[in-house]
Amino acid sequence: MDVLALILVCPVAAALAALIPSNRWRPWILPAAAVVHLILVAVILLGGGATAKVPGAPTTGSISVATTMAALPHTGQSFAQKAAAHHSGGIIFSDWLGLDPPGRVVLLLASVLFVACAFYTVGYLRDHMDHLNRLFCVCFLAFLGAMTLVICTNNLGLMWVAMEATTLSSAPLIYFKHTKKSIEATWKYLLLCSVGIALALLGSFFVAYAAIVHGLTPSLRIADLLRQAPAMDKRWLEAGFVLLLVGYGTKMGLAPMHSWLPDAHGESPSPVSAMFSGALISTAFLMVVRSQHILHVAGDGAYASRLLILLGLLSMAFAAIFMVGQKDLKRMLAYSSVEHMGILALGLGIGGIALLGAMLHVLTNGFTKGSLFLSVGNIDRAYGSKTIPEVRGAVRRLPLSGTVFLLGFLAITGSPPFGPFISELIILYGTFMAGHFLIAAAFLGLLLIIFIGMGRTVLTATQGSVPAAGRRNHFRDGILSGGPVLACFLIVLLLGLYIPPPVWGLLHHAAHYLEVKP
Amino acid sequence: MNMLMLIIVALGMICSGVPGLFFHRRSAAGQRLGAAINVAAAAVGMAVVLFHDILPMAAEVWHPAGALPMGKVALSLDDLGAWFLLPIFLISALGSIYGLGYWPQRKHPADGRKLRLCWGLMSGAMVLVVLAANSIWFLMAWEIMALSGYFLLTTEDGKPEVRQSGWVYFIATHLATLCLIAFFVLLRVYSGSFRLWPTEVAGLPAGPLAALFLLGLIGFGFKAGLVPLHVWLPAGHANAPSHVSSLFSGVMLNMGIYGIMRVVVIAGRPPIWWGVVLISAGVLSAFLGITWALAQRDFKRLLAYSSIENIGIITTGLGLAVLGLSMNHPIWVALGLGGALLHMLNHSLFKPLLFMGAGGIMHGANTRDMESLGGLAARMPAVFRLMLLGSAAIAALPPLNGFVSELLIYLGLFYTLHGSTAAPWIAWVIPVLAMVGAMALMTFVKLTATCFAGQPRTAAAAGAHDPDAAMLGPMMLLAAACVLVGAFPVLLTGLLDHAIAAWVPWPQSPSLAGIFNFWWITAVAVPLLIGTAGIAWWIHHWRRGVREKGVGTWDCGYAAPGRRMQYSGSSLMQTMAWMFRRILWRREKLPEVRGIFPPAADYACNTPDPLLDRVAEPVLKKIGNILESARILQSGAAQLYMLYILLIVLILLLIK
Amino acid sequence: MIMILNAILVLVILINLFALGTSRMKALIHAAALQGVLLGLLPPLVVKDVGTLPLLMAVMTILLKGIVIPNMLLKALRDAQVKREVEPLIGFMPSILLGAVATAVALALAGHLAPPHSPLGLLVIPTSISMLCTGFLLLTTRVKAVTQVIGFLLLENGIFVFGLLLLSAIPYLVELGVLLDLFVGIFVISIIIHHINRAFASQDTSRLSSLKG
Amino acid sequence: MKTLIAISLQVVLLALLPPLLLGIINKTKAWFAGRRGPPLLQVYYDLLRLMKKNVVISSTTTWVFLAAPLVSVISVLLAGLMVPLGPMAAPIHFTGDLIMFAYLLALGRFFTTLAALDTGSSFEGMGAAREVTFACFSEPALFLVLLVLVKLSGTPSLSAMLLSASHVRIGSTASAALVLAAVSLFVVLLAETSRIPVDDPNTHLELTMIHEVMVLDNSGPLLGAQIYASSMKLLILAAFLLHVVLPLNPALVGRDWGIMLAGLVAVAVIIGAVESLMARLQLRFVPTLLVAACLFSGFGFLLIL
Repeated sequence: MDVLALILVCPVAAALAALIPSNRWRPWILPAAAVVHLILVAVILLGGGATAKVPGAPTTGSISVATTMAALPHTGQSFAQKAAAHHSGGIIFSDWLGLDPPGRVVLLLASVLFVACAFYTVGYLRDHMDHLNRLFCVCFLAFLGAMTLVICTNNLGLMWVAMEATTLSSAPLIYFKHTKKSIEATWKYLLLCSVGIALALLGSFFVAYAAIVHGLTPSLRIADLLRQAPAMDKRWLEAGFVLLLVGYGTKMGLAPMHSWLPDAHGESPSPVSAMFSGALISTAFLMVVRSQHILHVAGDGAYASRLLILLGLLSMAFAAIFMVGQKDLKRMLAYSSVEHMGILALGLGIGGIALLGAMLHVLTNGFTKGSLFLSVGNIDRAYGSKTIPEVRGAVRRLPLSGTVFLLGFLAITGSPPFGPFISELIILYGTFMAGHFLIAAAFLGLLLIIFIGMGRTVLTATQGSVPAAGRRNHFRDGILSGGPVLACFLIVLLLGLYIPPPVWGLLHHAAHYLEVKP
Repeated sequence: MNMLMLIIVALGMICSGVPGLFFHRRSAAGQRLGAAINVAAAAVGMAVVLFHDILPMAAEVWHPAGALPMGKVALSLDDLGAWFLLPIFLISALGSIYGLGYWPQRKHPADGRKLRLCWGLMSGAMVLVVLAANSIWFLMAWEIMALSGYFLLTTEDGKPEVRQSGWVYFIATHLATLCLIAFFVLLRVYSGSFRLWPTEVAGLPAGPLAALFLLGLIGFGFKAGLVPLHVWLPAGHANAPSHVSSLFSGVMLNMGIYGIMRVVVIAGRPPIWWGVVLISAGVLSAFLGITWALAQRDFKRLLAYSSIENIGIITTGLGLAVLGLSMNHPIWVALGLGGALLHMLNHSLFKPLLFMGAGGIMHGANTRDMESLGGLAARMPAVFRLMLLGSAAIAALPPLNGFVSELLIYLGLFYTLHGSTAAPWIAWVIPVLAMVGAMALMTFVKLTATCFAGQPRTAAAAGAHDPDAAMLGPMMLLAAACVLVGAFPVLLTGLLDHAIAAWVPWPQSPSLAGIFNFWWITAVAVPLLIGTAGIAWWIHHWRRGVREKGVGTWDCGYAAPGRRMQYSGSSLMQTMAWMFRRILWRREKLPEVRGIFPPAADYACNTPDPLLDRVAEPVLKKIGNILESARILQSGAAQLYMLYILLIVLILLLIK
Repeated sequence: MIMILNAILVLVILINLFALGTSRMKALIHAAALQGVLLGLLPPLVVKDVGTLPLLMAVMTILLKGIVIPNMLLKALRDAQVKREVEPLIGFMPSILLGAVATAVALALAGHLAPPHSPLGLLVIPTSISMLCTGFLLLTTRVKAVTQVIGFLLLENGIFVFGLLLLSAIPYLVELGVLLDLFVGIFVISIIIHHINRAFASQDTSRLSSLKG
Repeated sequence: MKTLIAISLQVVLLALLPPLLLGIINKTKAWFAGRRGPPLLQVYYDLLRLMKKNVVISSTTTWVFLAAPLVSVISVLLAGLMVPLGPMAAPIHFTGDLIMFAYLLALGRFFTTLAALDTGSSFEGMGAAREVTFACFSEPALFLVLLVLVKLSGTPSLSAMLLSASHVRIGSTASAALVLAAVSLFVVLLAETSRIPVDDPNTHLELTMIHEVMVLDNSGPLLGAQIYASSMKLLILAAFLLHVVLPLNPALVGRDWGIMLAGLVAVAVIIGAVESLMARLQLRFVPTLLVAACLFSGFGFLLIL
């Protein structure tokens, strides 16, 4: 039962970390655990039993957006017809554990990203020897464990428990630096996320209750919910969806529930920020996807789409407002996360081919954010500051991190030839296909504003000459600091130029699964 | 076969800057190697393109194994594309040679390698833009071109003005890219595939077709620098290293034209209003461009604005061709498109020549301000001769190349006067073009005279000297090309006819040679050349006998005419500046002169780009302020954030 | 049976209003504790056959919500030496009124919300809604950290009450998980509050607004 | 054979006639002034004298200064070979030669102005500035005239359209258009050859002159070449004008050569008359005059649309 093993890896590693006495060697438990985690994930994802083939999900070498898009009629419904027989094909339904196709995508992202962050963290903690890092290591692993549980469970209630667990386990991570600002960030993070998550619990209850109302036996297991969805009471279902959307949307950072996000991302250590905006909020998005799936199956997808599109555009607008003239690099990246969560929500709401784009965007956005946050971490360490005008001429000061930061900015704003370009293009294509021309226009317009706002800051930070203050300490790009950055960035570039067939398989599988109406 | 070679060429160009990265930051070897690679690649590419009608050039499509997000790597080349490839190869190669003397690694250890890396990237990407037969692939190449272009413009990113101009370019190019993304996705929606360049959309209703045209026109117009989308162009060209400016002006603007040329035929026979829009945009750009050019003091800004003018002329020709398509006049098509294509090629010959000359001046006198130059003719005779020739060429004077292409466009416009369905209203363009021509002549008289004629106005100018062979060589080559094309245009008619045939959606396309007899141009040009050569010979043998030493210019009785009293460029165009003050919209600081014995007063006047200075920047500032004021939404109070959550729950619950 | 249930629910609602009205934070915490105990009594009342698990649940709930968590908060209160909630963003009288109105509306809608054949009366859903509103009121209008935590507590209680409707559906594992999360959450929060005290020399969260824009 | 004669005749006339026109103009002006004036052939004598003279060249100048007069002679000569002097087509005629014609004149202007600025004298700079500025307004006028002619004749070739212009019936709108075109062409002629009211060829206030001041530093053969070139320009444009107004008919060769010569003389006399009767315009009004010329021919074009 490899999924069980996967879930157990982190607690065990955390326990080990708690036991290791040496402050210097303890961090190495992170990469070790990360690698094991990744191997297990690889086994699960590639293992024959886990991934069932979906007919029409391209598996040959010549997959391409072009061909796939050509294969699809204008609405995504054909997904349904194609994969109807297979909707539960790839999912293990034990009582508690199960891995649905969208979950696979997020799991892959989280695991790979954590490897990068783990190695980075080793170097990072080495620079902060004065702090005791036991709590940090334990919580970081627990955090990963909780996320894995969210992804791998199939019970709405357990998902909620695990999601709240991620909040609690990551709070000490934000607080690592023990500065006034980090306290404030932690406080807001805890309060807002807990409240939001509480709403999500209520939402789950509503969904279960929607069964009772029509005299069905209530349950929180996704499979049962999907089976009963068409027969459930619409009003309670929709109310439940709203609460789930707002609840997990808070965690995901959809505007206007995003308020905790810039603070937390801005103040926490860079590897934590990377995990947050790379993996955590994607996991929250996964929860939104699951909720939307239930509604979609219940035949109420249009309602869900309206709300998702609304919140999506709203998030992009908020991000646009706060990215223009943003002086703090990490807050800027945080708002960019808000923007991209908005894009994901939009893609999910549009449906059809856009779903594929959203699934791809989960990956591309996650890895780009990872490389960006890690490179900003290096800039922060080099300059002792993460705000302009203290940070200038980063490309000269840190040739690797600075350049990756600059290119990563281009990537995240959807410039070819990087990954996000492809995913955003597919989402835009889906939007046009669905005939939402105004939405597409708004989408592009907001992208432009965001590009301008973000570009101003990034170019000021990277170009020009290095101020004297920036030269004081002797931090340079090393293996542990530069390596993970480069790795993430190369993945982003790869996703822009060549997407390995297995990955395409995952994405198509997920998109098909979500379009299914049993 | 050919395609494979071209791909190798493109990759060679893209990588030409890479070896340099591994050499020491002051060693010239990397630079030489890079230039060598670039030149070799360009030579091969040039050969393939020029002789591709000997070797068959089938549109080849590549299917590499594995999943590529952009689908098949579909590359193809038709004769129109081939025509656009020529300047890319030529200027990229010559520019990298020029760089050896102009931007030597040991003088620019900080940014030399970055420059050459992006130079290669941009050149190769432009080749790929032309080869691309799949829109995602096209977008990738396009954006690589645009972004490496940005890093080229901001080579000296230490200087604030460079960063500022680069910033404007950055916004403009991204706006263009977004338009193009929208354009291609729409095209995909209507044509059903990412294949370029489709004519499946022929049957579309007017609405979507208009959307496609406008998106394409704006997206590509930004790159081409059509007014009012030109805002990035002047400052960008002025602040870039000169050979970079020549690559931009001589080649990258063509990519915009290329795109527009492809867009207008997506629908088979275009609607009439497309042609009208193009012609209007063209004439507007030509007129405003030359007016603004005339007013510049910075000679690189002047050249940049004259690029806008030439792009305008090219677009006018293209618009005529489009009208020819929609109104079914083969002659208009042949003359309009032929003139446009030829003028584009010519512009890619004399504009780089002029920019390289400008680089030579900066190399010698180290300033971009014409008013502080003068008397360079005696000090840098080689650059003077080359710039003079370039100026004559760009002022469309026979026997040089600029004249031939403008003649074709004029002739095409004259042909709109008669024929079955004449459209005389088009002909009103002619007098405007004539005025533009006269103003172009004035502009370049101003340029050459103020920089080279008379006596040096400053010590810097007095100490100027000719640059070395690495810089002069490419310029001489370009000058020779200008004369050759000007005197023997017949050499190009074959290629031109092929290009036109590739563009026209008709089964049989009109041939230029059938409409206009290019030998007449040769017939007039050759005597002129011989005459000029004779004069040169005569001067060479006659002048030294008669020149009396120490005889100054006749000063009309005024005993001591100082050097700064020479007629300056500004005074040369003072009348025009006054007449066109509304268009120029300059910023003037008039001196306060009062009383019988007024105190010392000073007068300052500069001519920023009106649209950028008075429209674009204020608007952006305003938007920025609005967004700034919206930031209170995130005031830092957790209670407020809670309220947001509560409110959004209620709102969403109420939405039905 | 239903009678007792309803009686308890009414009591719970009254506690809400009191929580909105009082400015003395000790009293507030005690009220929350009392509410926790009352809620703890509910599950055994609801389920048909009172087995060990429901009893365990009840005990756990009473233990955590009634004793442990309140004590943690009292401790936080002690080392902060704050007695009263001063100048809330909305005064006490208005917040009571708001709470009352919300409860009234909930009760008015009870007919629509409750299922036709509900085993446990009309009162459950309105109660939980009124508790949610109370929680949000405390969270949005009070500035002292502890008060906001109690608001969060009331919010959770409201959800707990709603949970009564589908005790059969929710596995006890989940119930326990929820309780555990709540406990750990409050625990971590009280630690943070402790640090806030140390860093800002006050519990006033309105000072925590340096991160903006 | 006939064409050969015509061509050689044309070349000869083109080469020899120009100074005579200047002579006629001067004579007319003298007659108006009540003087006897210089002999008709005075300009020829002057040119010969200048050819024999030595030249003084400012040490500021470069080869451009020497080349300019000769380039302008060559360019004007070539332009002249495109305008039919008689009833025959000009030696050089092809579709589109009208554009070549205009730009050859521009070539001459380019070099003359450059040479003027080459001396570094502010006075000559002033002249150059005025020359190029006014050209910006005379060019459109010229092209509008060409528009009218092309529209009427239906061919964009100089010889063809000039010869066919004569087939227009008197009194038709076409003839009206022709008249308007002729008027604006006459203004262009005055401007291009820098006569009153645009410029005063024989004032000696440098501040007020255009062409004269540009050649201020030329001496000897160079000055001669300049004078010769400008007089040839006068001849060409006069011939152009005559073709627009006179009904020439290729059938009767002999008569037409006569008419042509008479016409040239007439034009010269008219110019002389204008110069003696009118005052020179203020410089700032010259553009207005040229714009008026544009309007004339533009209106003519409107008439025949």
